[in-house]
Amino acid sequence: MVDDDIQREAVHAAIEAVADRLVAEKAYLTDLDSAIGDADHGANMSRGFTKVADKVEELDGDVGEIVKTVGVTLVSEVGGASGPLYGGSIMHASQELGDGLTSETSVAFAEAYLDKVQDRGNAEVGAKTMVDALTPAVHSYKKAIEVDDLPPLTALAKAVDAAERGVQFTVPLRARKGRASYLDWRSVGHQDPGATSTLFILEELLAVAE
Amino acid sequence: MVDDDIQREAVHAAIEAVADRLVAEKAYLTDLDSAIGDADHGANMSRGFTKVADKVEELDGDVGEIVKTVGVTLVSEVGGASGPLYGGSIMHASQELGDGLTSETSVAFAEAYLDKVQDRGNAEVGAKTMVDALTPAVHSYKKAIEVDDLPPLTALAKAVDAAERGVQFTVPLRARKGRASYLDWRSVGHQDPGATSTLFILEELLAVAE
Amino acid sequence: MVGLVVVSHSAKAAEGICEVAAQMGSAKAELVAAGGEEDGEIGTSAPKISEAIEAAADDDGVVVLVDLGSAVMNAELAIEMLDADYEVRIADAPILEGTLNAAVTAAGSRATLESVLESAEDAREYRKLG
Amino acid sequence: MVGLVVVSHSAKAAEGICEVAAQMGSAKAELVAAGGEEDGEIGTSAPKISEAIEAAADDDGVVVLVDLGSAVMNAELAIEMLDADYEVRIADAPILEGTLNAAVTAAGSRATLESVLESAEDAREYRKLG
Ligand SMILES: Nc1ncnc2c1ncn2[C@@H]1O[C@H](COP(=O)(O)OP(=O)(O)O)[C@@H](O)[C@H]1O
Ligand SMILES: Nc1ncnc2c1ncn2[C@@H]1O[C@H](COP(=O)(O)OP(=O)(O)O)[C@@H](O)[C@H]1O
Ligand SMILES: [Mg+2]
Ligand SMILES: [Mg+2]
Ligand SMILES: [Mg+2]
Ligand SMILES: [Mg+2]
Repeated sequence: MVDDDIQREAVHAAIEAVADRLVAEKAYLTDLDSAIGDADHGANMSRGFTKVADKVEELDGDVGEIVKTVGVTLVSEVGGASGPLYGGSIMHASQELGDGLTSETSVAFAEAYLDKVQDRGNAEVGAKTMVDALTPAVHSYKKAIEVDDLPPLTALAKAVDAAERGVQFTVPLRARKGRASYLDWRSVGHQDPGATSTLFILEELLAVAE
Repeated sequence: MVDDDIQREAVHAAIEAVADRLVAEKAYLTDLDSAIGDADHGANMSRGFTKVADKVEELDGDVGEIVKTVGVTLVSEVGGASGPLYGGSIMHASQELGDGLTSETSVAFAEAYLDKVQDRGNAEVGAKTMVDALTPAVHSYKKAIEVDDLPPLTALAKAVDAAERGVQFTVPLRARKGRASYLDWRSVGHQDPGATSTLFILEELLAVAE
Repeated sequence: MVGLVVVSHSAKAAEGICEVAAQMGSAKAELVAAGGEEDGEIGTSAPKISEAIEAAADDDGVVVLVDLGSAVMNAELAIEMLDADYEVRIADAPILEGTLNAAVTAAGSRATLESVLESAEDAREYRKLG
Repeated sequence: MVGLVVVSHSAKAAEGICEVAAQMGSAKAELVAAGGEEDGEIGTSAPKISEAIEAAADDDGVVVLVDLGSAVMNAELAIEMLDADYEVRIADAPILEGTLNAAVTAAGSRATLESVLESAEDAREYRKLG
């Protein structure tokens, strides 16, 4: 386990990178959400993570506490489905980081996060939601670390690759959960915004880890 | 058939008497409606008929036209159930007064009015609504004139007596239509506001006729 | 496009329901709120509903969503008073949920009066939990 | 008394639904609107819902009425965050119709959390026509 300060710095850097990326992708995410939703996913994610970056700058608790604050902040800043899904699940999974960030706790975090998203949203894989990017990403990450004994960086690269496929997989699907499900067949052919923002976040985590 | 001017005057007098009575009974009707409704039947009826009295003062069309205006005015002034029920049914039944006010047209008016109230509100007798006062009143009036050949004044007195029983009959009933039906069993033991205002109107018609 | 009219006893509720429905999907349905009495009091108003129907209407007709029983009566009366040459139908549907469904369907390119009405009434089966 | 919280994506809709429900019967239910995001935008807010639940609560518990799926998620989150010592239940009911039913039941002297929840959910069967 690396030093506390180094961990804290890494988390801060990751949060900043994620916030910057989501601000940069605001228009793109909004476009995706305007096709099959209410055109606010870009605003939700960029506003939410900008507030998170502000909030977290001042914090100097341990990694678990910082990540918990990320969740709490998203929950109060983001009023759409992504608020409780991202924010509530990060809050919940932050418990797994009590011993700091290790390859074991990162797997536990990822699993707890996925569980909570599924539990909260009740979406199966194939319902055209963030779950379609998240599930293969978490499965790949866990397998890479626990079965193949790969270093976290390699595992994370596999997770990004898996999430990317998940995002592509959402395009031809009919939405069964969330706002897009109201469009029923008309949702087919459109890429899911939440799966896309999930991919962007993982890409930034990878970039920072590298 | 009496002279047009005399008819018009009689109708004007009746409308004024009804308006005065409903203004006088405003608090009472509101009390009844506050027990099993939304406490606005007094305001609805007094406001509605006050506007009717104002509007009708200026009119000098035939009786059918005046009565139609009564209905139209109630429809635009009264936003509760009593607006469409009283106003819409008066509008509809006014067609029967094309030949002026005779004992025949008055029966036709009464029947058309009852039909429209039942048609619009879908309430059977016993649902604890104005229908419970109106039905026996119209039946008594028609029978008195068409079967017993009684003079209209006597027939109207019988109608008032029947409506009075109808009002009493609503007290022990459970409401099945209108707002009061939400209270279900808790509506038992309360007198229906709309049946009561129906009685008051008939009482005034009788008083003016006398 | 099939027009939609939302009739609630509360002007705020009718407008708010239209707000939520206006956010469904990219294509926009024609949504008109007709809540409260003429003077804004709690209640419904047949003339106000008539106006809203006319504002929402084109040749494809209008579907009316209502909250309570007396809203149904005033909506029926409004329809009779209009005597329009397009069809107007009242949906037997929960008002908010029916409006959302209907808005999405009405914005679709193959919408008909029947399909919009049906989707509004399908909202009766809509479950929120589990 | 069982408290009621109305959670809609629109602040106006939540307030308007409370207005309509406040007119049902003479006894008054405890009704709190929790519509929109913190800043009034269309959406829902877990912290806002938590506050509304606390404002509506007493020992008999709280029933929460919601409009869309993400309102359910935020309501669940709000309940978890509160971790209250009274019961809070989300009704699987159409929001306006369920609130009216629940308000009437909650105002009754023999109301329980179960009976209020059940009456809210009975609103799924409520038909407006015929
Ligand atoms: N029940 C659900 N389970 C998982 N993900 C969901 C669910 N509902 C919505 N989402 C995700 O949330 C995204 C939309 O987020 P956002 O636009 O911020 O919220 P809203 O739909 O409330 O406006 C969708 O693209 C989808 O990935
Ligand atoms: N479906 C109906 N059929 C017949 N009469 C009805 C019906 N619904 C309500 N009423 C009558 O209307 C009266 C209430 O009128 P009012 O208080 O003016 O309207 P609201 O109930 O909309 O506030 C009731 O007392 C009842 O007599
Ligand atoms: Mg959205
Ligand atoms: Mg949204
Ligand atoms: Mg009333
Ligand atoms: Mg009223």
